[in-house]
Amino acid sequence: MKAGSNLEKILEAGKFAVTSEIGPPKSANANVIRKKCGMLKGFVDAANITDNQTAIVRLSSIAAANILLQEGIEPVAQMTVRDRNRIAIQSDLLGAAALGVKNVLCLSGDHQVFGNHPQSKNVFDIDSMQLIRMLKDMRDEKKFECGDEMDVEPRLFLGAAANPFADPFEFRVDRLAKKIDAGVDFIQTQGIYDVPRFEKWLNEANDRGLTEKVYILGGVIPLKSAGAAKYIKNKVAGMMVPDEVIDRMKNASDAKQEGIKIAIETIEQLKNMKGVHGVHVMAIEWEEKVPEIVKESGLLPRPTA
Amino acid sequence: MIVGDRKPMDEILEMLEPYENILILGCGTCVTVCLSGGEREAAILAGQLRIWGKKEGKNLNIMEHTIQRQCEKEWVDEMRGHVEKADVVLSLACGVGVQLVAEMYEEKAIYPGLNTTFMGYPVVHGTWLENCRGCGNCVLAHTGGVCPITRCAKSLLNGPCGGSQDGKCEISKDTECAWQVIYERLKKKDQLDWMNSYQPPRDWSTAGDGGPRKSVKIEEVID
Amino acid sequence: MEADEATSTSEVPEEFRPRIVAYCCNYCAYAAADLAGSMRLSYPPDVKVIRLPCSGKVEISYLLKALEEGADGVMVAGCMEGDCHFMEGNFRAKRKVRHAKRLLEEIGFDSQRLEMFNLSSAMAGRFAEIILEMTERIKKLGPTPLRKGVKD
Amino acid sequence: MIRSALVIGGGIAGMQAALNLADQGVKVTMVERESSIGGIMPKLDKTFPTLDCSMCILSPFMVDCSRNSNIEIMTLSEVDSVSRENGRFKVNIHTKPRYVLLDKCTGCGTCVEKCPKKFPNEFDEGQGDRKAIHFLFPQSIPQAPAIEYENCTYFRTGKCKLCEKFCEVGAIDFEDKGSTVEKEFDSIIIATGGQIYEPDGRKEYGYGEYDNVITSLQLERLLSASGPTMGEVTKKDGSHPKKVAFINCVGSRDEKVGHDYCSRVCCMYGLKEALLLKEHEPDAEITIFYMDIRSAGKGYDEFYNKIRYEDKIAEFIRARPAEIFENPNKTLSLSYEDTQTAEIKDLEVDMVVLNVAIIPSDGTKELADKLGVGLNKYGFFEKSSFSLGPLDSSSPGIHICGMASRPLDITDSTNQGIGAASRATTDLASERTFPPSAGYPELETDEKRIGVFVCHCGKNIASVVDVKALTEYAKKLPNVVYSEDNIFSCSEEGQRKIMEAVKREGLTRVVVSACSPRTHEPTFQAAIRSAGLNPFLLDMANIRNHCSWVHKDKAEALEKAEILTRMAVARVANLDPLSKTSVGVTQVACIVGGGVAGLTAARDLTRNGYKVHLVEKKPYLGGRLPKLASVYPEETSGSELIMNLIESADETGNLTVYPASEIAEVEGFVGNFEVTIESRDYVDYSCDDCGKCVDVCPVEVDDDFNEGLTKRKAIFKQNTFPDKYYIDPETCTLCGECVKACPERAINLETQTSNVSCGTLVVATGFDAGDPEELLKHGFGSHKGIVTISQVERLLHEEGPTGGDIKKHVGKVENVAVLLCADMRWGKNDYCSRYCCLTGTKTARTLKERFPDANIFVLYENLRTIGIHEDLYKEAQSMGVLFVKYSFDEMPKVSYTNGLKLNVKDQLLGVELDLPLDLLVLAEGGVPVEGSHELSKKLRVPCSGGGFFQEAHVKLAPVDTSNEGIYIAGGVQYPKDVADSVAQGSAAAARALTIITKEALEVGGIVSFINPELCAACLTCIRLCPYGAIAINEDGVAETNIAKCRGCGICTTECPAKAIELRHFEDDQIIPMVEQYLGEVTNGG
Repeated sequence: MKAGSNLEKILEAGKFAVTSEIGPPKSANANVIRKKCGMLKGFVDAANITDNQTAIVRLSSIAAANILLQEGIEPVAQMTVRDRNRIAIQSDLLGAAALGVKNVLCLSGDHQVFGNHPQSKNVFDIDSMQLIRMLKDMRDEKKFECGDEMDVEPRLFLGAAANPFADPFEFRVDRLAKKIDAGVDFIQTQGIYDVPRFEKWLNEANDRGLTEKVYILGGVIPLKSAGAAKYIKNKVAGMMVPDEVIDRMKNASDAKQEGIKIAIETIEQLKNMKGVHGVHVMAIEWEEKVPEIVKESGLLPRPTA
Repeated sequence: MIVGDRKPMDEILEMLEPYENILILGCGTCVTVCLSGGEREAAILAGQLRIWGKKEGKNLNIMEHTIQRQCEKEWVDEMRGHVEKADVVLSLACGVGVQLVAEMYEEKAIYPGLNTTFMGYPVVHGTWLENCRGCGNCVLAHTGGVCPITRCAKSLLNGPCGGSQDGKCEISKDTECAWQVIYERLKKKDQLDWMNSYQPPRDWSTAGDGGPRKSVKIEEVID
Repeated sequence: MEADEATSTSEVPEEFRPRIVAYCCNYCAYAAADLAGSMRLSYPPDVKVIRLPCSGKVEISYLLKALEEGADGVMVAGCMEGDCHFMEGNFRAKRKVRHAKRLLEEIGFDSQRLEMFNLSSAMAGRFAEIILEMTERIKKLGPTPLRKGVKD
Repeated sequence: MIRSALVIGGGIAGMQAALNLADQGVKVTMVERESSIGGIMPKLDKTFPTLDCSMCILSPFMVDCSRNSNIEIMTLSEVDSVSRENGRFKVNIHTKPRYVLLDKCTGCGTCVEKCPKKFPNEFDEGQGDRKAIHFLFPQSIPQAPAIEYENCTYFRTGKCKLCEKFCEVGAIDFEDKGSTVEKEFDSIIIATGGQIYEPDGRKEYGYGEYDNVITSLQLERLLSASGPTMGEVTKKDGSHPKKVAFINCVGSRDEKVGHDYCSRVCCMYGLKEALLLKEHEPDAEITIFYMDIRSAGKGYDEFYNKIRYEDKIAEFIRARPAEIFENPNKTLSLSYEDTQTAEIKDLEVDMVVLNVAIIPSDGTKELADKLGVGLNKYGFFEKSSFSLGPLDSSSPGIHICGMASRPLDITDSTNQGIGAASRATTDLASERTFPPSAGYPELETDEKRIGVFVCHCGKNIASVVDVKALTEYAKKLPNVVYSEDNIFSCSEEGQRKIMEAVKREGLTRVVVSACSPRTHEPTFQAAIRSAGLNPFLLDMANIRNHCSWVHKDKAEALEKAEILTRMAVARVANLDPLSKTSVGVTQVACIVGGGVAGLTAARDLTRNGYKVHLVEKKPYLGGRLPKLASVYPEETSGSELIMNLIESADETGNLTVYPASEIAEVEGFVGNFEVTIESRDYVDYSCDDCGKCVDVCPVEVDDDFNEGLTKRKAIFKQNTFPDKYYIDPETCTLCGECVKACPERAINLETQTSNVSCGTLVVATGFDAGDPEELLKHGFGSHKGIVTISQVERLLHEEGPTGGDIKKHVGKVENVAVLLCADMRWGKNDYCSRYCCLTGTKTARTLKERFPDANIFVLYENLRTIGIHEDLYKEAQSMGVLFVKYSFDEMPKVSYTNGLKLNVKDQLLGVELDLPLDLLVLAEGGVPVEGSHELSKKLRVPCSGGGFFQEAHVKLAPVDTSNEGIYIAGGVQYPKDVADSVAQGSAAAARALTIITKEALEVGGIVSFINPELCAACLTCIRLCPYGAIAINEDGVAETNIAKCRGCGICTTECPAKAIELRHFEDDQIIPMVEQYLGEVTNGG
């Protein structure tokens, strides 16, 4: 065991994992998080806490993770390299580990031009790849990035993102291989709508034996409306929504229900794919629907590790 | 070259408000070539200021002069006569030039007329693109001659992030993804190895994060 | 002055005769002005034409200089778009005038005192119309604020 | 003996011929029967498809004609009689009285103003008025009026003479009896043009009877800003039309009136007028009645599509209205059968415009008789051969251009006019003559002694501006040491006085306050030059056109005249003496491309006595022509025609051919180009035709000469020039087997590089027939029966793969369809290739001839057998070829899996046809040849969108390019038929002759100058110069090539270091004008 987290244990046991995501509030209101915890408890193996997603200031991911621990849900703390240099990151994650956080998702982070402080200075001292390696070295070598040694290391189960829908497509499997090389333990992918493209990526990863070296959790984002689908397709860099999906949303009598249905269908497909070890359901500001999706996908009850 | 853009007029007028004898000082190298601070721009700005002065009922004496380079002491020294006639010098040089002029004419009010923007080249006439940040540790040998430090919005070193799509960067559809370009170039040259292997964190101390930089050619310096 | 001459406006004091500089392309606007003469078209005398080989020869500093010297208005007249004798000089002129207007606006000077027109050498009537249009516009704007003299 | 030519007709074709003759050292007499040259163009508002102002683009050419010392213009003149003596022509020219003496008249126009009588203006097509004494149009050349005898009060009543009374120079001569002179010429060019059909033969349209039925030319005058309504389109009652119908083909394609040819231009001018009408009257509803829309030409189909489908300017109805009735309220009712719906319908409109035909101009028959040349069946001048002699009459030494021989648009009239200028100078022994350079005196002193000369222009200026006061005012201006006034400064006396004053007063600079520098600057420049002063030390104040003629208030006018004079004085004080310098010319031409256009140019140039280097990419000459079984309408084989051309050029000894060669590099500029040629002509002329090489060659490829119907080796031979074996370098693997097998050792597989110096280049690289990608969509290549027209030509050719028996290829020929627009206009290639309707119809006709019992269909979208090719259409139709109109929305569908079949919806009958076929002929269009873009870059000549080379001006400079000295001809500019390619070949030759007939070119004068001290080498000027005239020199700074600079001044305004000045328009010559206008007047000097 690298960290001994619930998520790690479930994956190690060869069971199909389910994670979800909680967005912290744009305030100091801890109750928002507690309420969302209530919705998810018992339905997911762990929940990600986003780190100032889309560069909009929110309650700190590590602080939120601590609230999750209090509420009895295992957190996956997200950590971007946008806002902190290597000093701050190492320091924050030592703190997180000390609080009992056992999973970290290493990310580059959305560029701040999208957020509510576009005039801010970004950091990008290291990139997400280097973040993985740095945390692995801290955990396995008990070394800081600079090479200095420590006595108690942070035991963290290391995650990273993969996006089969970004370009250049040919490089996406190479990049997965690089992340594995850097020391990643699990991958959560970008939301999947274009299943054939995802399969193409996965098949190549399978062929190269990569899926045996890392756990892959397929990302699923339920759609709320045809408009949202079109927005994601046209405006969100690195995401793809096929026209068939948009048409289904457009033609549905109850668009929200259709979105849930599509998500469930996608999970059904993911369950049967070689090399997929779980799903990551990102119901953005729609956490209440996660239990339904998990249930309808036949993923209940969640195993105890 | 060093690229600059003329400062907003409000800011210029605010700087010049207290003065009557104004010297607009053009620079004949980078900012001439990037069409922001050469003889022509100095003349245009001077024309504008004269109209402004007359409109405001001020009795302004606007002088224009352009020297070869404001970043060299000898050139800056040569225009002493012009500077002496002025109460204020509005330099259209890059920040380097403005500082040297300020240093050599400490007693005068020396103000910048430009915002120095970046180092780059003209893609087409009238449009410049930033392509070097002077980080002090060049990686171009590995990246197909495309600088990821400058041209990747996140200065990534290990390939494109998940926001790269259709060759464009996530920050805007007008910005190309540097890593897409790098990938294509390296693929063509069959040199993807570097990009496919893990690149460790950089040493940013050469990039100015280690404090103001200095370059000494020891072979040129007599101690 | 004859009663039918369309130069008098009611709002502006009779004595204000604007001074307008017109930079004209030799191939179109200047030729149209010549033709307007041949056709004895009548227009106000307040515009003085400076002949240039191409409207693309207009420099921003020429435009500013005229205003600085106290012109009440400045105009540039080039060939119809796509018809430039020198391929695209009139487009360059158009950009320059547009830029010069921005330069004037940022110092709080009314950029309506500067305008670009396009016409062909056969458009004598249009030339007269343009002159009238510009004269009227400047009369409405009144004398240039630069001729008020130096305040103390 | 001095070389001389007579050009009959002063329209655009005649002017182009005259200018190009004069510019190659030929003395030209231009005879024009109207009182001004210009022809039809001055009547037009704008020209299609670029909507250039017609007068704007024409005027410089007219002025050039009047200023060229090699051109004598004889207006109001006609050829009386012609005889031949010792190979030269003796011609009597009769000039009718103008009653205005050209040597005295200053063109001031006072007489016109004073003339009391008004008559309908013929120039405005009877709309509006003009005086009995009048200028034909304001810009007329010569700039003098003429008295119309029939309408003059004096001639009718013996009283009046007001014009004489008011003319201050005594230019009116009521005793003028006209004159007849005899002149000798080496050659004659007929450029008498055509005229519009007056539609009184179509009574049912009520032209001349109904108020608001007008001709297209009348509408053109109404649209024109200088027309009778100053550009307002009005009905007879003065109101604006809200509903307008255009009727196409009035008098064209119409056997009833005896003009069954297509007039070629009316579809396009109709579209243009509809567009302009819509601009004038945005609310107008426009309907266009048409048969076919024949928008066949560069940019024409795009123009049509934009008007019809994008901007939806008008409704298009395929019909020919039977009759028009005028309603009591003067609106008009049209009845017509919509041929696409077969319904009889009515339409009520306010105005009907008849798009009338072009017919031979009056007097054509009489002139033909005098010249001893024939007329064709339509009454136009007959050419020696339609395709290969489009500019020659059957009588040697007499050439024809423009609409004298058939209806043509301005572009083609120009092509022919220029081309005639090279035809008219071939095979002559007489000498060329050029005016000597006038010289550019230097200025010996820095002293500014300015003289101001104020002109009264009779009463034109003096009646409004107080000339005496202005003269006195000028005396007080800075640096002015002398001023005087003259009644007419431009008169001989006026000029003499200026010259005397320059000498007497020691003037170093001169201002003439008079009229426009655009018309008179050269006059006064010449005057001060004769007085020893540099001609550039002159400025003019335009106190007539810009002052006395447009202002009535005398005080205001004087004030303005004073300011204009003051400004001119300020400028002239800072002017510098300029000079032009001579650059020697390499009197050799290089032609790229050995097809029919290139070979025509080669023939004309070599037969003018100049060396020609001919570079051809293929190993043999001839281009597409030698492949053709016959060339319409000659019915001669293509190879025979080509061999005639080659022999005609070759026998002069001036031709060097580089087969299998390409241009590697072109350096230099007009007059002196350096061309590097790479040749892969591996087999030399010691080849004795044994053919052993072919046996051993291991490379077998599709034979492109047989359009891929057969195979050939990489070493091969065709029945064209040169008569030897050759290797196709593109497919040869350089294996060397042939070298070993050749008993004559004639083969050497090395690439040869030649460097050639020349003064000019002609690019004639042609076009490629057929876009394979598009043809595939019709199953080309999938079935034996699906062939292209080029393949049919080979299959019908006696020397082709089937010995001329097409049945050997397809078995039987009982059912045939020819699909027009197979690869053009509906898919990737959105333009019309212009020639394929002709070749497609020709193929259908030929097949019908061979197989009279076969069912032959021609499928067309718009049938564009333009001009007299309409004959071909009618002939095919009468033989039983069936024409089926299809629509691009319902493209004919080809199937070939179970026998060849074609399904097409007949748009006129509305039925679907299922045609079983033996043969489907795809009429392929023309696409740019491979490598066009690379060649265009090497030559620095831009390509237009599609990849065809861009001409300098689509109408009036169709063979010039933006790179002076490089000319284009034939398919490289746009796909065209043989006749048009040949005409352009000659035109390019004529343009080339204007360079290489001269020993030196004068360059410089008003050009840009870059101060090397200030140049930052930023490249801005280099990037922005429209002519590529600036480059970085050896010193690392920008420098203007004065031979390429055209003096626009764009570089000067963009240089960020202000390092560039345009001579004669320098900042210190412009800014003082502003200062003098606006600043305090400085007195004294």
